[in-house]
Amino acid sequence: MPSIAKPIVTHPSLEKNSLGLNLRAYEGAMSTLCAGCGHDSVTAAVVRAAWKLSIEPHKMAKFSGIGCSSKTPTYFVSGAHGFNSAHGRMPAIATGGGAANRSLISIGISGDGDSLSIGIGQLAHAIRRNLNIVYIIENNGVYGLTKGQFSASADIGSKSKKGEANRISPIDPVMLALSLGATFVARSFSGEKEQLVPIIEAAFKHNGLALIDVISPCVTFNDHEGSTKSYLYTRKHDYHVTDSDVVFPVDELVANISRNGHTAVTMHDGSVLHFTQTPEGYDPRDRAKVFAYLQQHQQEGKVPTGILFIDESQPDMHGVLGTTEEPLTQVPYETLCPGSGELEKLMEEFR
Amino acid sequence: MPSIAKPIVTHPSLEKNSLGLNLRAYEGAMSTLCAGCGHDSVTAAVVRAAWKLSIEPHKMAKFSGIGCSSKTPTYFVSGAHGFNSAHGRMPAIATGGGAANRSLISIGISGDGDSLSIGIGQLAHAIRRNLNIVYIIENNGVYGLTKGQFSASADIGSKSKKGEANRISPIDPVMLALSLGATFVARSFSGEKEQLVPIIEAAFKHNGLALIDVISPCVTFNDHEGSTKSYLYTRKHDYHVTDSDVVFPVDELVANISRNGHTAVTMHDGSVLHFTQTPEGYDPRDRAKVFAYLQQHQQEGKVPTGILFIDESQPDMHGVLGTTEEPLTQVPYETLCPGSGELEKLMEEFR
Amino acid sequence: MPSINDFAIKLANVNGTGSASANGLLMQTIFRMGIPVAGKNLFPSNIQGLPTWYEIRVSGAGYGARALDYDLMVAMNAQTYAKDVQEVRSGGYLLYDSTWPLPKELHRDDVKFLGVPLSEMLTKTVPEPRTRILLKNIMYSGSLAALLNLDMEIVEELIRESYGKKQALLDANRQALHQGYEYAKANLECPLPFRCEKMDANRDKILIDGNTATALGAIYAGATVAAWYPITPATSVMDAFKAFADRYRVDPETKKNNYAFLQAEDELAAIGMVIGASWAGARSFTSTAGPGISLMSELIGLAYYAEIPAVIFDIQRTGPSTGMPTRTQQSDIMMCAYASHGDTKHILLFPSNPNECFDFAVKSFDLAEQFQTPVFMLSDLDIGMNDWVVDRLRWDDNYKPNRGKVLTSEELDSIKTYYRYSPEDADHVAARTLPGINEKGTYFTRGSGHNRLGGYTETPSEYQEVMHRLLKKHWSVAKYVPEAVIERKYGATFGIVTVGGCDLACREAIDILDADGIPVNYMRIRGFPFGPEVERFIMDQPFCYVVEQNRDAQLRALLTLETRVPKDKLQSITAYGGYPLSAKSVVEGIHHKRDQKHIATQDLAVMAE
Amino acid sequence: MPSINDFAIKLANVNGTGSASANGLLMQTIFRMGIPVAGKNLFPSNIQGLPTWYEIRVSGAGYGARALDYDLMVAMNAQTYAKDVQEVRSGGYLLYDSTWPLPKELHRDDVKFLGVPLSEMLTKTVPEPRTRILLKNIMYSGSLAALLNLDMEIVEELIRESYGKKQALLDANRQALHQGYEYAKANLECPLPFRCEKMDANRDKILIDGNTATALGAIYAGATVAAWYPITPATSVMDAFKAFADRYRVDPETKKNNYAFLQAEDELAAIGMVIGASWAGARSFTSTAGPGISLMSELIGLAYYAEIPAVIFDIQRTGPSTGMPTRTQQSDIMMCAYASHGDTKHILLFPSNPNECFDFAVKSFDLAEQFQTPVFMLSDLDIGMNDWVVDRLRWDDNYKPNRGKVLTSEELDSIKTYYRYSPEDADHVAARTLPGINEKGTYFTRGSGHNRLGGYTETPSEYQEVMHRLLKKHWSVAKYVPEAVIERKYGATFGIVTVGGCDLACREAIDILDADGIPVNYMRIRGFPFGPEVERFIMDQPFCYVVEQNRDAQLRALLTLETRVPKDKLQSITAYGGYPLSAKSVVEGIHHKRDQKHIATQDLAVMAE
Ligand SMILES: Cc1ncc(C[n+]2csc(CCOP(=O)(O)OP(=O)(O)O)c2C)c(N)n1
Ligand SMILES: Cc1ncc(C[n+]2csc(CCOP(=O)(O)OP(=O)(O)O)c2C)c(N)n1
Ligand code: SF4
Ligand code: SF4
Ligand SMILES: [Mg+2]
Ligand SMILES: [Mg+2]
Repeated sequence: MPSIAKPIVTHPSLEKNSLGLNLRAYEGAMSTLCAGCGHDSVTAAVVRAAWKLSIEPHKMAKFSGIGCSSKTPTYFVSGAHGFNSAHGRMPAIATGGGAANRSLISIGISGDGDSLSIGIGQLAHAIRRNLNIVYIIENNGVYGLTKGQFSASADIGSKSKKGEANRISPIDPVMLALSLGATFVARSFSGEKEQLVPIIEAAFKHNGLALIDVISPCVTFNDHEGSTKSYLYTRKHDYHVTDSDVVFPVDELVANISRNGHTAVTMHDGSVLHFTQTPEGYDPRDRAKVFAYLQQHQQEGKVPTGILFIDESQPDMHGVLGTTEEPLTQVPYETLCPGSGELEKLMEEFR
Repeated sequence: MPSIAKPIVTHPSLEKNSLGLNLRAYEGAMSTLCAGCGHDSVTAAVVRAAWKLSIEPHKMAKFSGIGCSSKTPTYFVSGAHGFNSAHGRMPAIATGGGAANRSLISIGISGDGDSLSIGIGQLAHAIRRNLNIVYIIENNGVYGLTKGQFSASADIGSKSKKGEANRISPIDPVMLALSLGATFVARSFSGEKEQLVPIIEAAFKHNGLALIDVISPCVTFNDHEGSTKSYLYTRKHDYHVTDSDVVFPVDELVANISRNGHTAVTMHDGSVLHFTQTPEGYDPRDRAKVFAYLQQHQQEGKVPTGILFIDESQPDMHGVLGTTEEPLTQVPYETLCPGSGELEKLMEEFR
Repeated sequence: MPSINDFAIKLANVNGTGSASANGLLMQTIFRMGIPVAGKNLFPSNIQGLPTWYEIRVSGAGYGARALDYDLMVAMNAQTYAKDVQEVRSGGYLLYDSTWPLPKELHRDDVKFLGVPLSEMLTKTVPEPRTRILLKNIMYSGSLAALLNLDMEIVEELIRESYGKKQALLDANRQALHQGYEYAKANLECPLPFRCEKMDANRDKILIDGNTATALGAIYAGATVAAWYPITPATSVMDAFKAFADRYRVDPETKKNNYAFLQAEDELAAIGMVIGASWAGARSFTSTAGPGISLMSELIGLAYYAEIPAVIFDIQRTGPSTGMPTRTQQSDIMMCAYASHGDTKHILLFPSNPNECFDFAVKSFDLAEQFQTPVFMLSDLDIGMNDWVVDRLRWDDNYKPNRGKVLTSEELDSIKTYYRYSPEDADHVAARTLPGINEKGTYFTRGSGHNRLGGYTETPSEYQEVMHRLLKKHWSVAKYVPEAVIERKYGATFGIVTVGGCDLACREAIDILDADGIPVNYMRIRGFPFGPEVERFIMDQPFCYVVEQNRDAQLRALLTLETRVPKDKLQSITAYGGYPLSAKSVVEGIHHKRDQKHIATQDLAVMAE
Repeated sequence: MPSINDFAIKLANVNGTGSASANGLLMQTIFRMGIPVAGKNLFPSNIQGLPTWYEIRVSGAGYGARALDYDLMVAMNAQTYAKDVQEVRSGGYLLYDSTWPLPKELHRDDVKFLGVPLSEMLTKTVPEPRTRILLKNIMYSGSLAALLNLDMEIVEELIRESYGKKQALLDANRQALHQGYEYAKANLECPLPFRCEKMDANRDKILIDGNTATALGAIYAGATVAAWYPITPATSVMDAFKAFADRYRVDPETKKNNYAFLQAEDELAAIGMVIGASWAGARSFTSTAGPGISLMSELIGLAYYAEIPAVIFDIQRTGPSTGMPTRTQQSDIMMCAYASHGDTKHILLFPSNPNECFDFAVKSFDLAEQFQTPVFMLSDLDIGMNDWVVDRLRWDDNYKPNRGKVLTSEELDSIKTYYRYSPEDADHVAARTLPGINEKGTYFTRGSGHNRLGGYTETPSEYQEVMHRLLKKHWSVAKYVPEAVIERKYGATFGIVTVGGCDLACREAIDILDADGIPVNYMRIRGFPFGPEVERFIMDQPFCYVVEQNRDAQLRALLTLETRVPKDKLQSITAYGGYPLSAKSVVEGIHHKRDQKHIATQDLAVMAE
């Protein structure tokens, strides 16, 4: 059999979540990505996080742009609506979707090309609006689908498959998001499921845009020696700044400090994000310090990972807009239309 | 006479610069902006800086997008080519212009709408490329030309003329530029000519993209009480972090410290940027610290101004591209065309 | 013999000096006097200091197109004196500020000059210079009231409505008004030979601009998600929508909004938001102008191909590129009909006035959802930003939004398997489902190749099947768009075909030609794809003049491509300088064409107004 | 009777398994045997694991269009067995891996099955699984060499050229090749009744794809600034340009580059860079596909209106939206002709093969600079990415780039005042100046309203004057674009009109029809605006079939709008499934049309290939 068919992401566990669903129920179509592509591991992590959170599949809305990464929403939660839109335009489409129906549990999957080149404007402004979405950038430093050109996240000195070194200064989605006032900023590695799954869970709990930059190596075009986005390099330089877990209900929380003395943050739905590990003096709620910490550690060649920053106090897009709690799609037409009487009255003002 | 005709920007000084030109030679057409618009003061500062630097007018290339701010290149240095392009697209147009003819002295004038909304992607990527350009954002917190909507730089809580408060988190061009690896980042105030002119001079000297965020109040739509981009507010909160001056030739420079103990930076052409004032411990070459400093002071409600960051060591776009020193527009066609012989040889490879 | 209720005046000002309020005051006064009136605002793309004009045409007969000969010029802008004086008809009048001697640029022998010492009078009574500038407009309005026989009671009433609560302002305005009025009464020929007399033509009318009516249509259609990026002349649609929404869409109990108003970062994002919101099931729209449509092109193709409703109000302005942002044109017709790469065809609606803006805005949502596709309503700066006297807007409370085929959760439960693009109905539309409703209805929306089931495909036959259905779906729309308005005249030997705001000028031209013994048939197109009546009308005529406001005869091009009429049936008359169309341009264009022997395809009438 | 040099084979594989090198090996072998050959790569929009096909047509008579009946199928992809076996002509052959028993999906009575135990043989000799997968392709190539009578010396030579320096790889490949060859010789009917025999048809030919030739054209034209954003199928233009530039454009002394290669952040930026660079005086270009053109629309209008050269290579793919990125189509014709809002018209060049890509790429720069306007070269995936046998590219060293009217510093010194848009020459072009040259030549470039002097205007007559000149300028281009290729046949009663890569299929169809006693005239259009010969040819025919690869008959639409020919002269034949056109589709389309009584305007032939 010559075809390299990839098996549907499978898990031994047939354990059921609180909806009575097992992991399978959160899987999707068979992946058509290259065998070993980091994106498939991110898919698996999303599957697991959604399962753990017992998200009703059809309540989820999956958005993406164009790229190998953007193909992945087909590969998870087939019981959810998906929208594979246009290159770099996912944030706006998801903004519209979220505006129309705020009860949707939105997840957006993008690539470094999709979000940092053509789509950087939409990403920046979705961050500003604090759209309620889990926003994952599957970051491999290249344009996978168009065969391996450097993307805007390629580090200076990182080498292409042909051996050419990138010389243009990279855009780091984490730094960018911090400088734009993002309310949830994380980084992880597709090879680090133990870290990634809880991050995604916390992201789903976050009330606003949760940006997760996942280093997700492209085995076909950017996994060679000299690349700073290879499995090897990332594994070697991965530096867990924080580890965390979402716990509910809230009981043991005292003044934003969890049992173990680390930071704890109460999420919108009352659950608590416990940081189980943070460096001495690191406060994931202090934007300036986080920025300085990351800048310094990245200069040392580290790839800092974990939930790096969180601010749960900001209103999300609907909070800012003052929209009604009911999804706009469910407000009855009768409520929306002022009717003929009002129009007649109004007409007097145009005389 | 009912018309509010504005006089051509005039200056008492008829002093001549080293080219034998007086200020007049650096002026442009009569402004059609509102009387009192901050942009007109920025225009005057550009005129003065260009005059002081004795730039040959026709060597200059003026680029802009669309907006009141983007109209201003008509109002200075009429002896230079100007390109009033499309909304948000100035950075790309200027990149092409600079790529074609690296001997042009490029200046780009944009607005907060032009550069932070529709044009944020192009701005971000021009910064990455370190295009050699003086890039001025005439920042008034609104879209002036379309009558006063909030722009992306409007602060939270800043009030519109009608009294509505902005609730969306702002994009600060300075923070953004710092996070994107910009090599020259400054902020000033249109009302602070003494500070602004030397900043523009230094920006012209900089080898790469020199971003200057100039708070430039819109008297018609955003100069009222409650606005954080009004003359009054800005004057009150303006906080000079650094003052600086460009000096040539280089003689008194020892190890990047100028006479007075402040930082000094040797520019590309050998001139020296002397900081005449910096706060204790402030190093305009330390990106992380500058970021933290600004974050902190802005949280306190200050508007930090001056040349805030500089890194003169990075190659500009042509440095990265390895382009020939001669402007590409001047490389003779004979050099560019490989000729028939080469083609014949090459054809053998396609057999 | 005095000419009653039949004249045109033009006011020349500097923008940013408060002339707009005086223009409105005059318009509304005449309107409340029951007289048909039309205003055209010719303003610059600038905030302060450049020339701006306002034209008021008073026409008891109800002609509302732009006039080209002015009986009276109010010359308040020194920059344009020389030009303005030339536009007065021979024997006409010019009002100027006689504080200073008559400027020499204003010389003309066949024009009468009416001097009012505006500045002088104001300097005496008003200390603050900026206030003086503003009040000057009210003062000459007072003089005009005297000269044109306006009803001062109405004028006063209007001033009260504006400044009612601000006594100081009210007093200052009143004083200026009366000074101007009294001065004219005492020193000038009052009333002039052309003047107003009360009528009762406006009982069922309103004075409204198209953008306000469009916004109101969106409100009544039940649109909940509005996404946009500011651009002249589309901005006021959104300003109006926001104002109406704040009034009609705030829950009285919770004070929460039953709408989401999204100022996007650019037009690419705005259309993306509309598509996302429509996909999720909201009625959603954007409002923009030509540059915005160019930027939206890619995503418009996505909505077409993935079959997602989207409503786009294109308030056309003069292109190409930035062009003249404050001038009108109908030059986005071809672009909107075929927007985006690949094979695409879109639904277009063409309102001709604010009343139709309201109706067609509602229709846009119905068609977009019925056919799951983008709908463009092509208005323009003339319709959108000028004040028109039109019939009162009316609402039928029996209206039910046509949400198109959307499966409910119960319907989904009752079917075996759901596929996005089949089965199709007689109009070639397949049912869609909304996210968040029912797991059985979930599918994957994509702009990449897909088959009738909605699955990804790269197989030619599967791809073509869907594309061909889309074409048939487009053709099905022809019977649902508003029918063309057709008026036939006995003995007509040719027809005029036009679109949008050219309506008034064309009708007036037809009356003029009729009076000259040239009866003409008339058709105004209101939707694309064209209904059968469009082809039939043209076929019935020996030939037609297609009158439109663009250089390249875009409506004619669309008719040529999308009907079976032979090309030589369609001759072109274009006027594309950026000002609203006048009947004179149409009549002259027709005479000019009729004088020509051979009509070449590419010979376009280029007329400067 | 054996059929010599006249057959087609198809290789069905999984992408990412190294089949491309085997495809190339076979193509090049046949080419070097002096036999006309054509290859069509039908690959998925995916990097690894999806079906991919390669078709090789061997035609001593020189027919290079896509074949539709395959004499031999190499079935290496289990996912597509069932489909692939159906495509073999009755009596044809199918080669499969007989390591396993003949899969039941491969059943057909009228096809002969050729089993080669590829995996089995490889398992014995090659330990590493990934290497086995790669070598399998070489092994079946060996079998094919035996079956099709390929020259093994050439095959070996080619392998040496590829792996010459890597001895281990060379040996492995050689071994696999010979194993396959020997097995076939020993066990299968070798050679097959259809097979190759050496010829000498390729002495002056090369085997090249259109994108490589396009890039070479840009190099020879002297382009220095290349700006782009990756997109299939346009990427390889840029890859090739970069490779050639690294070879021909690096200063031997300084090692510095005489070019700037800018990977932009998106297409909006790419076209902006091109416009900026062209404005500054460089020859500059971008390469993109449909979605990119949609995104570039706004700035294309700027370049049109401000009169700035810009060269855009549109390598068309299947739309709308993302569509099928690895499938071909000619569906950007209308969009490119009228790209952007407002009234615009653009120059289009239509190459039909790589040789013309080279010539027309050069021509694009000449026309863009001569007319100071955007020029689109419309290639497509078929032309751009498939390997074509064409005449060697030739270069005339006397070529001087036509830089258009650009004033030098000396010329500027000698004139009184410089104005950007006047005076105009006979082609309605005014001289431009470049920045950095001379203060006397400076002016302000703008996309907003401007008059003939280049000054800002909002005055209708001034605006129209410039717009009308732009129209006349556009018409002037007609005499400079490459003339249509016209071939007439005695007794022809109708014509075929086509464009681009449809050339080969149409010519072959004409030969087929001719053989059937139906002589047909032929015209292939190569540029827009259309030269007079285009109209003349169509006028001379009773009617024409316009053959093109899109749903909406876009070339016919353009001919309808931009010539004076009556509409009923133009009937439409379209094939738009995404695969290269075959003669069979054309012939069947014509027969189908001829059988129809009434031809409705909107009746498009929808044919699944
Ligand atoms: C408008 C547009 N331009 C270009 C493309 C071609 N394109 C497809 S995917 C892609 C880049 C994808 O890179 P990234 O987002 O990093 O995803 P990856 O494949 O690396 O996961 C590009 C440029 C496109 N589809 N649309
Ligand atoms: C594509 C496009 N969209 C919208 C506009 C309308 N527009 C003109 S200027 C402007 C905003 C200008 O704001 P800013 O850049 O801040 O300049 P300012 O006028 O405040 O100086 C907008 C939205 C346009 N010209 N083009
Ligand atoms: S090309 Fe790279 S990113 Fe794309 S599927 Fe393959 S490994 Fe993943
Ligand atoms: S509107 Fe504002 S920004 Fe524009 S010219 Fe007037 S004051 Fe300046
Ligand atoms: Mg990537
Ligand atoms: Mg602004």
